[in-house]
Amino acid sequence: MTIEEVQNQIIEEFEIFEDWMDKYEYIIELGNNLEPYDDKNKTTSNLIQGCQSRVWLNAEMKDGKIIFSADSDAIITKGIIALLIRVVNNRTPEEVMNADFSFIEKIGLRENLSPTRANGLVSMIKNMKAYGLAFYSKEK
Amino acid sequence: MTIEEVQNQIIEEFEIFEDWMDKYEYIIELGNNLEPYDDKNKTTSNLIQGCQSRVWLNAEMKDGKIIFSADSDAIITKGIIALLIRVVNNRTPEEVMNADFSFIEKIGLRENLSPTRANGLVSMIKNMKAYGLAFYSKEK
Amino acid sequence: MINIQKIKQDFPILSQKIYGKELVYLDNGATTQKPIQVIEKLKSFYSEINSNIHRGVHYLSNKSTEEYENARKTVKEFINAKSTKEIIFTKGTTEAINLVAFSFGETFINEGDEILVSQTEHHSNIVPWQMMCKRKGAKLVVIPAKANGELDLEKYKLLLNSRTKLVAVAHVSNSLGIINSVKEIIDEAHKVGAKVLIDGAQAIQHLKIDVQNLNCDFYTFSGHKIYAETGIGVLFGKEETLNQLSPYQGGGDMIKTVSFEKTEYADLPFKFEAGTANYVGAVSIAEAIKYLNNIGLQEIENHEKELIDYATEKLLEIEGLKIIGTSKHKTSAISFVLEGIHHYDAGLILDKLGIAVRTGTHCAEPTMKHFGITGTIRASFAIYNTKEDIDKLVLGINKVKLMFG
Amino acid sequence: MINIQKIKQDFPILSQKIYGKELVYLDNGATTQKPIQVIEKLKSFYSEINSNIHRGVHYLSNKSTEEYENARKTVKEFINAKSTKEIIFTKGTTEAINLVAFSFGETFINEGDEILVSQTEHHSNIVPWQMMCKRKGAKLVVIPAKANGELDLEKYKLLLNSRTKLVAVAHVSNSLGIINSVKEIIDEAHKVGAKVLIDGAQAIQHLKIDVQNLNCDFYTFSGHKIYAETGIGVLFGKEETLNQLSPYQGGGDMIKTVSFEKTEYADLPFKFEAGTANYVGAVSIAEAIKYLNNIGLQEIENHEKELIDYATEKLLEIEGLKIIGTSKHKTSAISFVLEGIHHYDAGLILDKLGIAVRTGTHCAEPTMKHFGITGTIRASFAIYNTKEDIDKLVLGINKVKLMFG
Ligand SMILES: Cc1ncc(COP(=O)(O)O)c(C=O)c1O
Ligand SMILES: Cc1ncc(COP(=O)(O)O)c(C=O)c1O
Repeated sequence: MTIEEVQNQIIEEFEIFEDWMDKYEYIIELGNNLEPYDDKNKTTSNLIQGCQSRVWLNAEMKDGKIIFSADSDAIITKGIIALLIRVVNNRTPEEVMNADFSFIEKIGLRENLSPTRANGLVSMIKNMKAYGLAFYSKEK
Repeated sequence: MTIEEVQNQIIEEFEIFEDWMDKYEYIIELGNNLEPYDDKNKTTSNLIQGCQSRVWLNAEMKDGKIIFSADSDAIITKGIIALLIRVVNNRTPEEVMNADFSFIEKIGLRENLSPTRANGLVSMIKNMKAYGLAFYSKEK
Repeated sequence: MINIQKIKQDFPILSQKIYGKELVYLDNGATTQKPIQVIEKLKSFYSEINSNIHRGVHYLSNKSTEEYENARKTVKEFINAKSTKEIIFTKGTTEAINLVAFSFGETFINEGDEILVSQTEHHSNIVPWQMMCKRKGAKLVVIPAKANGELDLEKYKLLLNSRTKLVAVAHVSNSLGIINSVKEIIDEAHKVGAKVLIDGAQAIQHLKIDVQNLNCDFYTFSGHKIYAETGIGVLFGKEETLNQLSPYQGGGDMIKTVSFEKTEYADLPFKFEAGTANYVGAVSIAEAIKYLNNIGLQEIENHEKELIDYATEKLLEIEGLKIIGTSKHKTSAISFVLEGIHHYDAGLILDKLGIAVRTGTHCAEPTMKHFGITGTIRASFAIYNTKEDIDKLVLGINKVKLMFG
Repeated sequence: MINIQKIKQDFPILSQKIYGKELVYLDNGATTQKPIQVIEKLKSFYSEINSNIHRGVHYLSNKSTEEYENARKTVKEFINAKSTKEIIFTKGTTEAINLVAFSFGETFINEGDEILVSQTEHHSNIVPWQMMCKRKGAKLVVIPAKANGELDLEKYKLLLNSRTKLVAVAHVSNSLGIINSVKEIIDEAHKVGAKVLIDGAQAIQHLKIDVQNLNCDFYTFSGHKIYAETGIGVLFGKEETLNQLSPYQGGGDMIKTVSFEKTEYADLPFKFEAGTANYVGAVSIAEAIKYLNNIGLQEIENHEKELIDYATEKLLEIEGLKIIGTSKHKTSAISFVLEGIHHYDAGLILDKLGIAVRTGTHCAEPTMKHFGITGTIRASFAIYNTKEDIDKLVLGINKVKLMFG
C-alpha cells in the first residue's frame, strides 16, 4: 500500500466513530498497544521535548527501508504516534521524506498538532522527515 | 489685597469674556505687555525647559518681599505668567509658599497646566513656591 | 453578599459553549477573562478619546494623557504606594522583572554579588536574574522549598549575607498557589541591606496589597491576570531606589533633552517609560480595578477562600489524586497529579468536556523538579467561578480516570 | 477609486466634536485612529476567544494561539519577510530598537566599534544606541543631513568603514516627513559588512514595504501608527542574524528548558518574546492590515500623495510660513514654522478651532538643532484625511496669524 492508501484506510476507520469519546478511546487503545520502545534508545538525542509530553523517536535502516520506533509518556500522544508510524514505517527514505500527514487533520486531531509545541508531535513529524532526507542523502 | 482677593479679581475680569477667542486675545495682550525680563537673568539655572515653550523665572528679595520676573518664548505662556506674577509678586515668602493657584482652573485655563510638561507652567508654579520656601527658611 | 451569578453575567466569554458544552474556565492563573465594563471601556476610549499622550497640546491628547495619569493614580491607590512616581507601566510582569534585573544590575551589581530567588519561582522570575548574573559575574542563589512547597525560611536566613544585593520571590507561587511569607522575607533581607522584589502576578487579583506595609522595594504584576488587557503591567518601586537606577530602555518620552553629545533623562516615572506607553492598556487596568473595588476586595478574598477550601476537600476525595503543594497558606490555585495518568492526557479529555485547566510545568520547571514530577494539572480560580465549576471538574476527573483506567 | 467619505465613517472618533467643532485630526504621525473593524475585533476577541497562548492544551488557548500565529503570518506577508520566524512582536518601535541595540550589542559590539545614526532620527532611534555605545565603549557616529533635510549620502559613504557594525536610519523621518534613500544606505552599509536597521514607524502606514527587496537586516514599526492598538509593534530581523543574537528579555515562553544550572532558549521567534505576548495587540495589527489591504496599498499611497501635494501648495501660499524639510521625497507629514509666532501658541489656537496638529520638537531635538529652530508645527495625514481638512488647516493658520499679528 502507498502512504496515501494507508492514510485513506485510517480515515475510513475513523469515520465510524460517533463522538469524540469513542475516537479518543480508540487512540488510547492504540497508545496502549504501541510496540514497546527499546529503553536503550531513550537517549537525549532521540528525545523531543514538548512542553507537556515527551517523545522519543528512533530510526534505523534495514534493507533500504526506514524502521521507526517511538514512545511518549502520554498515552494520547502515543496513540497518535502509532498512527504516524503505521503510515511511514518500513518505507524508503524518499517516501518518508515526501510524506504528507494530512490524515491527522481529516480524522479531527488537528488540535493535537497545534504550534504550541505542547506534545512534541509537530517536531516528531519534522524529525521523521529529516530522517528520510538524511538517509536519502546518504544513499546518494 | 490678599492673594485670594487678587485671584477673585482675576476671575471676575475673565467672566466678561463671551468666548475663548476673547479670552485668549486678552491673554495674548497680557503676554505682550509683560514687564521686560532682564536678559542677564536668562541663565540656565533660571530656565524651565518645557517640551514646547521655555520659561525663565527669576526671584529676588526686596524689603522682605519676593520680586518675581519671568519670560517665555511663547506669548500665551507669557500671558499666563503675567497672571501668576500678578498674584504672588511683592509678597512675603510665607505668602508665596502657601499660595494656591486655583484661579487658573476657574478661568478655564486648566488645559495649560496639564501634566504634559508642555509649556513649563506647572514647573514654574512649583519653582515659585520653592523660592518662597527657600527665602522663608533663610529668614529663620 | 457577593452575587456570583450576577458577576458571571459581566463576563461575555463565560456564556461561550466549547464543543457544545458550557465553558468551565479554570485557567485563571494563565489569564483572567474580562468584564464587559473593561471591554466597553476599550471601545469607548478608541471611539472617543484616543490620541497619543504627553505629546500634543491638543484636546484629545490632553484627554488621553489625563486618563493615563489617572490610571496611574488608581494603581497607586490600589496598592497604597506613596506617590505616582513609584508606578511604572510596563508590558507585563516579565518586562517589569527584566527592567529591574537590568537597571539594578547596571547600577548596583558587581562581580561576586549574590541574588536570591526561590526554588518555586516562575521562569520569569528566574531567567532575567540568570542573564543579569551572567553578565555581571554575580551568583544566583536558590532559597530551597520544603516538602509541602513552602519556602524554608530557616535556610533562607542562613543564605543572607553582606554579598546579597537583591531577593526576588513570588508573593503567590503560580504552580502551587502557595502564599509565601513575603513580609518576613522582606524584613530579613533588609537586615543585610538587600533589596526585595516581590512578583505579585498571582497575588494582586486575590489579595489586598499594601506595598508600604509590606515594605518591599519592588512589586510587579500583569494587567491580563487582573481582568484587564494583555500587553500592560505594573512595576512599583520605591521612589528613592528607582531614582538611583539607570534607565532600562531609551527613546521618546523618557528624556529631558537629547543631543548627540549628551542626553538627560526625565524624572520618575517617565524615565522608565520609553516610547509610546500602552496608555489604553493602563486605562484598562484602572477600569478593572474600579470593577474589583465595586465588588469589594474582602468579598473577593472570602469567595475565593471558599472556593479553594471546597475544591481541596472535593479533590482529596478522588482516589489516586495527589495535591502538589500542601501548605495551608494558599489562594486560588490547586495543582495535582493523577496516579498513572499523564497530565497532558488528563487535560485533553477535560478540555473535551468543556473544562479549561492548565497542565504541564506552568513555566516553573525547577518547582516540578523539586517534587520529582514532570507536570501537574492546575485548576485556578477567579471571582466568577462557582462551586458548580468545581463539581464539574470533579466529574471530569472521574471520567478521565475511567478512560485511562 | 478610493471613497474617503466612506472610509471616514469607519472611524468613530472622527465624528467627535471638539469644543463644539468638527474634529480635524492631523496628528497621525503621533498615532492613527482605529477603524470600527479593529475596535470590534478587540471586543469579539475578548468576548469569545481570549485565553493565554502557547500555554494550555484547551480549546480557547489553542484558538488564541492560532489567531496570534496567524497574525504573525499576516505581518510576514504584509512586509514580505521570508519566514514567520523573522517576525517578533514587541510592544512598539521603541522596544524593538532597544531589543536590537541590546542583543546586537551583547553579541557583536566591542570597544571602538562604530554605530551610525542619522541627524534626523527620532529619539527612539538615538538614545538606545547611545546607551549601548556607552556600555560597550563603542562610538556613535552621525550621518549629517543637508539643508533640505535629506541625508548627505556622499558624506555617509565616507563615514562607513570596517569598524562600522550597524547603521540605524528611519525610512521616513517623523519630524520632516522625508523618505530617506534607504535602499542605497543599506547597500552601501553591506559593502563594509555592517548591518542595517530601518525604523519604519512612519513608513509602514504609507508605503508598500518589502523587506526582501530592501534587503535590510532589521525593520521596525508600531501598531498604533498603523490603525491598530497601542502596546504592540513588530521587529523584523533576518533569520540568520536573529539566530546569532543573544536574547533580550528572559522569562516564560522564551525558553526550551530552565534549571538553575542551565537554561536553554527557545527557537525563533519565541526566543525574543519573553512573558505573555500581547496577543490581542498582535491580532489587532492583523485586523488593521486586512483593512488596509481591502482598500489597497497603492490607492492609499496615491491618496496620501495627493494630500501632501495639495497641502504643500496651499501652505506655501501663506505669507510668513516656511516649510522645514524641503526635499521632494516626502510622505504624509509637513513641518512648518510661522514667522514671529511660536509653535506652541499656534498649536493652542488651532486646537481651539478643532484642529489637532502636533507642535514642538517631535522627539527629534537634533533635527531641530540642524535647522536652528526650537520646534515646528506638524500636520500629518492618514487615509481618512481630505482636502477639506487641509483647507480648514489653512483657515486656522490665517486666524492664528491674525491673533498674533
Ligand atoms: C520615526 C519614529 N521612530 C520611532 C518612534 C517611536 O515609536 P513608539 O513610540 O511607538 O515606540 C516614532 C513614533 O513616535 C517615530 O515616528
Ligand atoms: C508568578 C508569576 N510570575 C510571572 C509571570 C509572568 O507574567 P507575564 O507573562 O504576564 O509577564 C506569571 C504569569 O504567567 C506568574 O504567574
